[in-house]
Amino acid sequence: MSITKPSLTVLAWGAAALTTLAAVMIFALAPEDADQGFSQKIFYVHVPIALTAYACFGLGAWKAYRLLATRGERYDLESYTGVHLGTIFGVLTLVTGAIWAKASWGVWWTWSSNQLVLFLVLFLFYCAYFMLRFSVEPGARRERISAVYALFGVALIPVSFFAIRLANDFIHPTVFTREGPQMTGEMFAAFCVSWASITLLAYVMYRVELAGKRIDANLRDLREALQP
Amino acid sequence: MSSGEKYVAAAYGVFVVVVLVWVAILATKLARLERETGELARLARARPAGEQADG
Amino acid sequence: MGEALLIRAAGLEKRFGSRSVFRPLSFDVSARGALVVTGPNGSGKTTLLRMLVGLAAPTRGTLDVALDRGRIGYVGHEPILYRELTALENLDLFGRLYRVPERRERIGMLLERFGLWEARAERVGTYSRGMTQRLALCRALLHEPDLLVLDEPHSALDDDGATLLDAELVSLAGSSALVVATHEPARLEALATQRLVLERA
Amino acid sequence: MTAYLADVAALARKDLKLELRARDTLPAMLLFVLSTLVVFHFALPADAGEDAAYGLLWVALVFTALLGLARAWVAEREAGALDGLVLAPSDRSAIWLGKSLATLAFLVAAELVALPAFVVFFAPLDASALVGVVLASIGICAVGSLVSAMAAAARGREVLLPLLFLPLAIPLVVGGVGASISPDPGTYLVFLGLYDAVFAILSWAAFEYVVTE
Repeated sequence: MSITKPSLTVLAWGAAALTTLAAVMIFALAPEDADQGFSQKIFYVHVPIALTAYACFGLGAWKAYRLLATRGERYDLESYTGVHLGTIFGVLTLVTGAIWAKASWGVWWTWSSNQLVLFLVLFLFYCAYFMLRFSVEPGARRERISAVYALFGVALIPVSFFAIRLANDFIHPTVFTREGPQMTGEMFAAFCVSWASITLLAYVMYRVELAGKRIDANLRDLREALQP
Repeated sequence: MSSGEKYVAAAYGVFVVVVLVWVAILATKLARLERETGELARLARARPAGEQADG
Repeated sequence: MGEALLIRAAGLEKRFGSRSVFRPLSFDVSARGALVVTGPNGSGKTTLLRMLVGLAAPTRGTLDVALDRGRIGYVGHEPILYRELTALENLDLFGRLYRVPERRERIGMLLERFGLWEARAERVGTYSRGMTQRLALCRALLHEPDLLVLDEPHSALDDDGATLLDAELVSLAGSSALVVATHEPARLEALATQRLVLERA
Repeated sequence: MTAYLADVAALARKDLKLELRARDTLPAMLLFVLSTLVVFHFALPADAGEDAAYGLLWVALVFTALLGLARAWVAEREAGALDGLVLAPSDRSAIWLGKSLATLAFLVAAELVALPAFVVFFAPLDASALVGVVLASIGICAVGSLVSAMAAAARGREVLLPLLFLPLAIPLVVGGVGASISPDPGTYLVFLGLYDAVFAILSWAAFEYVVTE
């Protein structure tokens, strides 16, 4: 691993510390929301996870671009890991979003919540990324095709967001509207710390998973070299 | 627990569970890697000295 | 030092997943050279040739070919033609893509020379393997390439097809570079300026 | 530039010639879109509103397009013809543009049958709906040609193509349906135009990386 990157242990401890701080602020410091009550606390985990998912998809796309621009072989694993983590956080967003919808509106799913629907579309899109990746022979061709698809994903995010907002104008008159909750100072502070901790956690997971995949690749080379 | 608290617990619970599952998957991968590096180390030691030169 | 170098390869490697196809290769081919590549099946001859024409990228090492794509002719294992199009239609399409001047005359002359004139309006799908191989040679020679890369060109040809090809190679040797992968190196003995023997990695 | 367009024209003409000779894609698309519309008639409850019919028109169009896209690169995969196009000196994006235009021609031909049939079977189509169909068809063929080229390099490509294509087609369906039923179709048509611009340029730039190493 290039030395310029902060060491993994420092990051891991940082993530652990930040997460505990966030938990304390969310449940002890931040006051309960006026109308939603205690269930509003889901906001502090749901929204940061969604933002982290976007960040992971963006990282995956950036690494894919680097692969295409510089033919650097190492970017393929990085792009793959980024998209993989993005998908995990995407699923988490869907699940926590559904729980929040149940808590505040009594329904597990609502088509009028633009963000939820967007993550459903992205989930379908990025599952197809893995289907594509596992059905092409390993090699330069697979790396480039996966990279192109990852780049399309990032273009799809804003386009789908507008499509869904446009769709909501005629599929369902918006029954459940929820503009961003009005946040007091402590709430916003708790949100920021929670966001930072989840982002850092995601980066640590990214670095750990990437290291695992790199060791796998090196082992294959080693085995080939040592095989009689 | 009121229904609100149940849902909050569920949301945070899911988050923690998913992270733990991810850790578990990494752990199994680590175990596999450990076993494989062991095998490779034996293979490397078992090779006759001569052949090691051209590696 | 001989003429300018057309192809320079140093430490060339190609890896599929974890399996590398051949040991690192280094060789040069001059503008009028003729490289004959031999080696058992699976030793990577086809992979090497596909790298030379730009259809495959080396995993490691450097390869530069001082020619742009339009100046290279290639005959591979696959005929690289449309089975549902006729010989004329195939050569017309590739002639346009390669911007061949006086396309019709050039196509007529090549089909005549390779004995395909009578079958010019029939779909390539109806051709025998030998006729398809001859048409593939026409396609590769259509734009008078400066570098001709042939992957076991004699394999599907009958006797007069093979002698036809040998005559063609002799006339080309003077004006352009050749790289030929073959199991019959004897046929190209006179032409060869360099030889490369591949073994399985 | 004219040489580039000449290459694109030659490639598109080749696809039309292949189709006229083999006649295996277009007739299938025409019959498929008609039979899908008939099936939808029975699928819709008697009192279903017109909006549902428009929605189903777009489902029929998308899956008809998928039929055409599944066959898009079959001729190139036979006998390594795609290598011939990749080896040619012309810019590789011309291969994509030629294929997109040919696929668009087949899709429009299928729509020339599907739209009148829809009007007869279900509900009228106004000008904005027709413009929506045209704009969406462009987007479908631009993205579809690229995505089917990706699937062509994979095992199990018939199954893979719809999975790769449908998420990307969702915005087109939204735009198309919106243009048909919304009182203010303008925003939907603008949205479709934006989609076409963004994804056509992206496909145009990315195609080279899908067919080369």
